[in-house]
Parts: sequence; C-alpha cells; structure tokens
Amino acid sequence: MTAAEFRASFSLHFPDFDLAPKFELGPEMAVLFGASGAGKSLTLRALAGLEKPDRGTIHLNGHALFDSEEEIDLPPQDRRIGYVPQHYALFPHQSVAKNIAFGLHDLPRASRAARVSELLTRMRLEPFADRRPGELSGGQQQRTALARALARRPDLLLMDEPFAAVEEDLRAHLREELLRIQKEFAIPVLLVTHSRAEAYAMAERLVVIREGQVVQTGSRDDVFRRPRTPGVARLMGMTNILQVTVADGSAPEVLTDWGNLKLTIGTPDSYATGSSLAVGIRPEEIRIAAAESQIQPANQLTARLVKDEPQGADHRLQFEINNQLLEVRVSHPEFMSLNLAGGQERTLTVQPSAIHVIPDPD
Amino acid sequence: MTAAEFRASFSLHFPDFDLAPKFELGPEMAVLFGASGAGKSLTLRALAGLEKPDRGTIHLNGHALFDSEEEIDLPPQDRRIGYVPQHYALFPHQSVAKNIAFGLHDLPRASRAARVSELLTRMRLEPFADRRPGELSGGQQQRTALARALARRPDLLLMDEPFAAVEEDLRAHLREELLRIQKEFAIPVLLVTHSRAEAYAMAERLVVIREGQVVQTGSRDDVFRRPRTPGVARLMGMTNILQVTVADGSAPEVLTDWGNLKLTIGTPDSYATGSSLAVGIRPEEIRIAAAESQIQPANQLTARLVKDEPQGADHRLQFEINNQLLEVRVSHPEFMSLNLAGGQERTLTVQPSAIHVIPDPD
Amino acid sequence: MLTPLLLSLRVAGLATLFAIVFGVAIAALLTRRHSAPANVADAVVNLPLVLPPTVLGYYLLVLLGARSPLGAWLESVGIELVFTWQGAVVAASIVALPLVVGSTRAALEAVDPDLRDVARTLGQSNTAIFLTIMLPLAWRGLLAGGMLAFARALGEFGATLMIAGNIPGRTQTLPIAIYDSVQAGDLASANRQALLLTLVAVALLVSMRYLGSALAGRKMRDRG
Amino acid sequence: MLTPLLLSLRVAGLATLFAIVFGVAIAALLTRRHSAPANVADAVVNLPLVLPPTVLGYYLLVLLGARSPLGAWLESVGIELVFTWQGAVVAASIVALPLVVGSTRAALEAVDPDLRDVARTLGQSNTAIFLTIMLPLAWRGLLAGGMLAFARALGEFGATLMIAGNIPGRTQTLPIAIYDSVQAGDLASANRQALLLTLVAVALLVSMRYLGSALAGRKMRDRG
Repeated sequence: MTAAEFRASFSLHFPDFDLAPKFELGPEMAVLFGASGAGKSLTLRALAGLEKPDRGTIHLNGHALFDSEEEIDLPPQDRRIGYVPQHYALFPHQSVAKNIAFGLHDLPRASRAARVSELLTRMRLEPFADRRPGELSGGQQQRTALARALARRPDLLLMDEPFAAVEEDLRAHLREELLRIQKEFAIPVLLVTHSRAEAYAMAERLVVIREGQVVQTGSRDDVFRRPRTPGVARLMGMTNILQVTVADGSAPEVLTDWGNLKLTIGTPDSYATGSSLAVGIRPEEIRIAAAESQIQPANQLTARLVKDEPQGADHRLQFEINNQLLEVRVSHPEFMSLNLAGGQERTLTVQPSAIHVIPDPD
Repeated sequence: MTAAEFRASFSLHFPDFDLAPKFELGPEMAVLFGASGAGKSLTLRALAGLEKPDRGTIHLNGHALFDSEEEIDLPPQDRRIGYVPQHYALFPHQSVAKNIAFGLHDLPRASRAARVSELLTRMRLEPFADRRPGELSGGQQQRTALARALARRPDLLLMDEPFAAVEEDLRAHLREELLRIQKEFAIPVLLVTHSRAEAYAMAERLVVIREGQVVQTGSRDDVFRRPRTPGVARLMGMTNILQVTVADGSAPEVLTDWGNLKLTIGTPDSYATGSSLAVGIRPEEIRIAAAESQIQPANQLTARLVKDEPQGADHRLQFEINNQLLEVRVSHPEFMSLNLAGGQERTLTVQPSAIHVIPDPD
Repeated sequence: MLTPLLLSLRVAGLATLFAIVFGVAIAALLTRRHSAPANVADAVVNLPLVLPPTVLGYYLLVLLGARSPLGAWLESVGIELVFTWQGAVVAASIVALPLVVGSTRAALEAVDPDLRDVARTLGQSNTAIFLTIMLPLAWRGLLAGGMLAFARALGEFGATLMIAGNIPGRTQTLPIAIYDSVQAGDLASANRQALLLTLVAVALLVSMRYLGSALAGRKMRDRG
Repeated sequence: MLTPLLLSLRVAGLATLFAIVFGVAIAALLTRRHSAPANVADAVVNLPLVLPPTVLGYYLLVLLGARSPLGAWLESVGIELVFTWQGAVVAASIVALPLVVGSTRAALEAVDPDLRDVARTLGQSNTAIFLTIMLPLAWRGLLAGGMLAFARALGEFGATLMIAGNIPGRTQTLPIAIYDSVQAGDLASANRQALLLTLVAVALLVSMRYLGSALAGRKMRDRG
C-alpha cells in the first residue's frame, strides 16, 4: 500500500464521451478542476458508487471499493464516502436535525442524538435545528449538507460545486470555513469546480481534468505555475505560449532564440542546442518598465501596445512583438502611473525564472 | 424631450418585492448590474412589455410605450424593442434562417430574403443558415438570437445575461463582437449581468440595481471609482470603507483624522471641519512600500499583515491598522519581490486621489 | 345498416375529430391561466373523467330527450340524438374531450415560455405564435391525446348504451355488440369482436409509448 | 342484500385499496427503468386505459369462468368471481390500476434523483429510502392517483356488467342500477342515483384540483 489514502484509476465509456481519470489523494483539500463537460461530476458519482465504471480500481485506506478484475463493487451504502451534490440535495420535508440524523439510523437513539447535537454545534446550526431546508440561507444549507455527510464519519468527502448555490460575496467566508472543517476532520476532501479562482483558493492538491482524462495532478502552485501541457497552461491562465529554439542549453540559464529575439530561461534542466521548446509566461509576470533606470537585469523586449482592455481593477493589455501578441496584465494604478497609450512602444521585462518550459508540448 | 433616447421610471409591486427602477439611456452600450434577485430580468421584461408595471412611464425616442396616467400600454409587438432572453429562446424546430426571418413576416418575400441574407453575412452565420439551433455552438446561438432581434431594426435592444450560456474562454471574444455590433447599429443596448468583471468589460453606461431600485447610473469608471453609497462601493469591489473626521476641510487636499492617524484626501469639494465622512479605497490602490527610499509623497500607514489569501495571479492581503482591517491586492510577482510574511509591519501608501469620499453614506 | 365495426369507427373517428377541435381550442385558452373562470371551465371539462359513464349518459338522455327544451329545439331543426348514432358521437366526444385537453395542455405548458415572449417582441400576433411556435412544439402531446381520445371513444359503452341504445345496424357499436354476443351465448362472435378491439387498443398503446419515449428524449446525465 | 350505494362503495373501496397496494409497488419498480421487460410490464399495466371495458369484462369472464383452468382452480379453493361482487372488485381494480401507477410514477420521477443518491451514500437501504424519502415527497401524486382510481372504480359499468352481471342486491352497483332504473322508466330513482354519483364525482374532482394546484405550488418568475 502506498501512503495515499485514496487511489482511483478507472474508465467508463459513453457513446459520446470516455471518462478515464486516474489520481491519488492524501488527507488534504483537493480540487478536481476542469471546464464544464470535462467529466467532473461523473467522476465524483463513480467514486461514490452511483455510476459503475467499466473497468479499473478504486481504493480507500487500502480497501478496494471497486475492482473490475476482482469483481468488487461496493454499493454506495458501504463505501464510507460522504457525498454533497451540487445543490446539496437536502431532504426538503425533514428538519435540519433530521437531515443530519438521516445517516445515523444504525446508532442507538442516545448516541444518535449526541452526534447530531455535536454537529449542530460545530457547524453553528443549533438555531436552525428545527427549520426545513427551504427556510435556510445558501450558507446554512451548505453547512447542513456538510454536517449530514460528515455525521457518518466518512473516510473521504466529495463535494460537487459547493459554492455554486451561494451568493458571490459569501463565498470567501464559506471557503475558509470549509478549509477549517477539512483540517478538523483530517480526511481527504475532493471538491469539484470549473472556476479557476475557486480552484486556486481552495486547493492544496489540484487535479486537472480535460475531456475525461486527468491531465495533471500536483500542488496548486505546481500546476498553476508549472503546467505540463499547453492545454493545462491555458486552463490555468498562462496565456502566453511561445515557441523558442535553444541557443545555449546549459542550466540554470538557458539561452534561446525567439524569432530574431533572445530569451533567457531559468530552469533546473539542460536542453540540447538547436532543440525546440514551448515556453509559457503568465500575463502578470511581464512587467512594463517605467523608465530606463528601472530596468532590472532580466529579459528585455521592445513591444508595441495594440490593445487595452480595462477590467476594472486591472488592465489586460496586448503587446505586439515578433508578429505575435503578448498578453500583459497590470493593475489600474500601475497602468495610470505608466502613462500608457495605444501604439506606444515600451520595454517589457520578464524574469528568466518567470518563463516556464512546458514539458509535454502537444 | 431630453436628449436621452430611452427613459424609464416605473414601479411594479409583488407580495415580497418592489421593483421601481428609474434611468435614461443614449445610443450606447449600457449594463444593468446587480446581485441575483435584484430585479434585473424583471426590469427587462417590463421594458419589453412582457410584464405590466403598476404605474410610471417608459419612453423611447419621444414616444410613450407605457404611461399609467395616460393609460398607454403598447403590446410587445408594437414597442420596437429587441429582446434576447437568458438562454436565447431560439425556436428549436426552425432553421437559423427561419429564426431570423420570424420577425419579418410583414415584409414582402423578396425583401425578407434579402434582409435575412444580409444578417447571415453580418453575423457570419451563412454556413449555418439551414441548421437547427440544437446543432449550433453557444456563440453561434448567441449570434442567431442577436440577428433575429436586430432583423426588425429595433430602437432598443435588451439582452439578459447574454454570456451565461457560453464557455468562459469564448466570452472575451463574444463581448468584443457585441460591442462592435452595438456601434454598427447605433442603438441603445441594455445588457443584464450579475458579474462585476463582465459589467466593467461591457459597459459604457452602468446602471446599478439593488433590491429593485436603481442606486446609481453613470459611466462605468464613474460608478466603479466614485460610488455614491457604501452599498454600491461594496458591489464595485471597493472593499475598504473608513469613517474619518475632517480636520482641515479645504479642497483640493482635505486633511482628516482616522482614529489617531491622519489621512489626506484629494477632492474637488470642501468640507466643514469636524464633520464626519465615509471614504472608500479600492484594494488595488493601496501600495506596499518595498524600501523607505521608494515611499512617494502620499499617505503613509504602518500596518501589520494578518492574512495572505493567494488567488493565483494575485494575493488578497489583510492588514491590521487602527483596529480595522484593510484589504490590499498585489500581483503575485510583486508579492514575491516584496518578501512579505505574516505578522510583519509594513508601510502602506495611498495617493490622496485614490481615496474617494462617498457622498451618501447610508 | 352498418356493421358494428364500421359504425364504431365512424362514431369514434367523428368523436375524436370533435374532441381534438374543441380540445385544442380549450387547451389553448386554459394554458397558463389561473383565473377563477378558467378554473371552473377546467373542472367542467374534466368532469367526464370522474363521472360514471351511465350517469353522463343519463344526463344526456334527459338533456337531449324530446321532453327537454334543448331536445325539442333540436328536433324542430331536424337533429335527433336520442337512440341514433349521432347521439353516440355526442357521448363519445364528451368522454374523449378531457383526454385531448389534458394531454395538449401539458404539452403546451411544457413549451419554454420565453419562446412565446420573444415571438411577441418580434411582432407576431398571438394566433400566429400559437400556430407557428406552440402547436409545432406540442404536436406530440396533441397526437398522444388524440390517440387516447380515439381509444376511449372506441371503447365507450355505458354512456352510449344510455343515449343511443342498442339497435343492431343503427347504434350497436362493437363494445355493445360484444355484450350482446355474450348475452346471446354467441362466443365465436364475442371472441372475434374482442380480438378486433384488442388489436386496435394494443396498436394505439404501442404508438403512444413510442411517441412518449421520443417525447421524453432520454438525456444523458450532466457530466459536470 | 345490499343497496346499490353500499355495494358500490364496498366494490370501489376495495378496488381502490388493491389498486393502490399493487399500483404503488409497480410504480416503485418501474420508476426510471427503461429495460425491455420494464417497458412490457408498463404496457400491460396501461392496457386497461385503452381497452374497451366490455372487452376487458369479456376476457375476465373467459379467464375466470368455470371452464378455464384458473376459474376451475379458484372454484376448487372456494373463490367464485363470476356473477359475484368479488368479480366486480377484480374488474374495478384492473381498470383503476393504471391510474394509480401513472400518477404515482410521475410523482416519484419528479423527486430530485440526487435525494435518492445522497440517501444511498448515507447508508440507507433502497426500501428505507423509498419509505422515508420517495413516498413522503410523492404522496400528493399517490393521493391524486387514488382519487382517480376511486372515481373510475365507482363508475365502472361495462366490465362489471360482463363479469358480475346485474343481480339486484348482490352485484347491482349504482352505475348499473341507473341503467336499470332508466330501462324500467323509474326516472325518480335514476335521478336520485345519478345525483348521488355526481356529488361524489364533483367532490373528488375538487379535491384533486386542490391537490394539483398545491402540488404545482405556483412560483413567481425569477426576478434575475
């Protein structure tokens, strides 16, 4: 057995779609991130035992929940997995307390009451114990669904878009609460989202899914700043992807040609001279020099501003260079202090360490 | 008659909700922005003639579409208003061309065909003319719905969350296209959204609605940077709202006391000494000084970093000062170069011009 | 002088036609209306669903008989409904009507209301919208209602027996003929007549199920 | 020796009870199943909706008569269904069954499937989930189906006449008694009997409409 508490690798075939995810989780907050239609909800349902994979294995704490070779397929009732679907699916005809007690039917009455009351306290739901779900706010509904799922002390908790039903200004607070609860219960929590900001805000581990396949798994900063493929790079908002040729390939500072320009790349690896690399640069990592004196030792590129798309707090700028567009993001105050205007030529600087070599150009 | 092409001021009473918006529009791209449940869709429906207000007036190009006193209530058929509901409501049993021709029934056959073919070209829909809506992508569906609404050459176009049904990475492109189309047709377009980023990206004029009332109307930067109430300030992401007392109230640099601290505020107005003001500061307008030498002539505040919430490209930081939290937003590269760590005391700077006096503290 | 089969087809066919014409009109008027008069109209239309057929037949007999003002007037203009096949059509139309109304109304209410709203902003009259948008999108429901109506009309026994009687060759429809055959101990005829009606019923049932499953258009679960 | 009213209530009451017991079980088994056997079972259950009552009655007569193996066996264990009120119960149960199945099934399928899924991850057996989640959320549909079933059973005429006959005091239910009264020219009796059944029908209709509108729970449009 590996150290991972949870391992899944299975495939499930549909007429128009193949789901074949593969990943491991420890007792951490993990986020399954992907575009809509990538297979996120379906993956959760398969893990919970609500959809049956065609083949593969799902292991939790060393026990097989599903194993097509061994013909093991535990029903959802026996998987010790908590599941919170997208709109919480609270039982509308039962009070908050009854909802929470629903999974505790096999406990004696006294311990059941004790567990429910403990969870009501921990989730700050006591004042609402006798209310029906329809009388609760989005956040209270979410806490009730969580309490109900956690009541049975599951070994893994699955949550499908848990913030979709909550007003935007409450989300930050609920995210923190969820992170605290995960630490308290110390079990793996796998949360589904299609929002990059939410994935980043929540994930200790990020599992990126695309067209039914897990394309990258890692710590959130690993995936965010060191995507393995151009597809993941784009999903993560690394919008500048350049094709360069290695001129001097010895680490830690690889010299490359980008068209007629030179780019220095910071990397722990060495590359063969003449080989072609795909590199990615996040738009916020490109800085616009205010004055010649401020230019730091870094890659310097002279580019023409062709488009300014103000986004309120930020500006999304397009610079033309090398017959290609570079996207640059600056904050509004910085934009103002730079006195930028369309058509201007400016010097852009990029730290070698901010240029990421994409290992698997596809 | 005023210069505004479109004016609306009406009220519509529901058991649990009162809708009473009031605003004017010129031939521009306007965004009706508010939280879900604020009454945005209902407002559009009332303008289109699909809901009947209890009282008030709606005028378009000098003609009354609705006037409760004059007992005028034009049916939707006669309002010359194009309406695109949230999921486009394309007729699923008709081809793209038939959908576009639907509103042209009163034209002779030849001119109808000419108009449809012109719109197919302008909206780049020729290749899909014979397809059913179910066979189109989200963007193509949106263009079809737009073409259908514009075919009758309306004097006002209403669109309800036009990007909700479109994948996120396509939205930027579709927004630009819509802006281009508005310029081409040169009519007022009123678009509903609950997304601040989208409102900012689209709006020339921003109409902010809250609990059924229009709380502010203005150019997008006016509303974004100079909200009239704390409620609008929060909706616009101006998260730092401080109560200060005027020490020397003569414009253009008003001196104020914020607890034991001094704040200089740039404002065209003068205020009476001793009066109390609510001021707002956007989180990206607060800068963290890297070194003493870099401190510019501005308000300087020494504050302790109590929380770092990384959001991928940015960090949302909470600084404690004056027994209050200040939210500061910095980009990830800036965060890294500042060597920030929790508990540290740092000097924050705020330009006087970045401190906005909220005119109507509520 | 018609065979029970031909008479049955004529009665059920005409009754279905009437039920569809009036039923679609009533469904169109009642769709998404919740006013008090609409509720009363809806209840009246649906009464035959819960009223025993013989009760309905008895009321028709009283209402259309020569002793009632309506019956007298009808007689004066040359329409005889009591103990005629036309009376059977009236009875079958009334029992079939709520089936058409219910099915059509459900199908009309399943059409996205935004379609109708958008069509109005595109300048089309309500009648044109009903004919070009609502009906084309609700025809499966209408068809299913029509089939149910035909099945019900074809099988009508109690109300028909009361109003039209059991006159061989004139008002003896197939369901009544079966009763007669059994009473007369003619099991060969009863068998043949029952089989005929069963085949029609099964064919209608299969068609309706096909319509229904095409209607439901089984969708895959959202992948998320 | 029972009056037609008491006999009718006994027959319709028992038939409704049987229809609900079997109907709910069948609805539970068929809900969200689309296998070939489920489709066939569904078609068989719904056949009485489209089959003429006299045809159904004729088949029951053949199937349960002393000459059939089933009838002979039933007779041997002391159950007589032909020309008895018990036979009327069988006929009424069969015609009422699809109404309970249809209404209950629609109500069960309207329950958010996520509720059932979540309940399964919470360790509850499928039976417990059906009893504590599905039924409590679908009871209005079940009740509406039961009322429709009672109305249909109470009004049953054709099939009952075939299998149970028209024996005053033993198998003469109210709908049959009305027919008899009219045949005998006893319009006073017919009037009284028709009024009685009409009142019951109207009461059921009003209750069902109340249930239905509470069920629909008219919602306000999304304000957006």
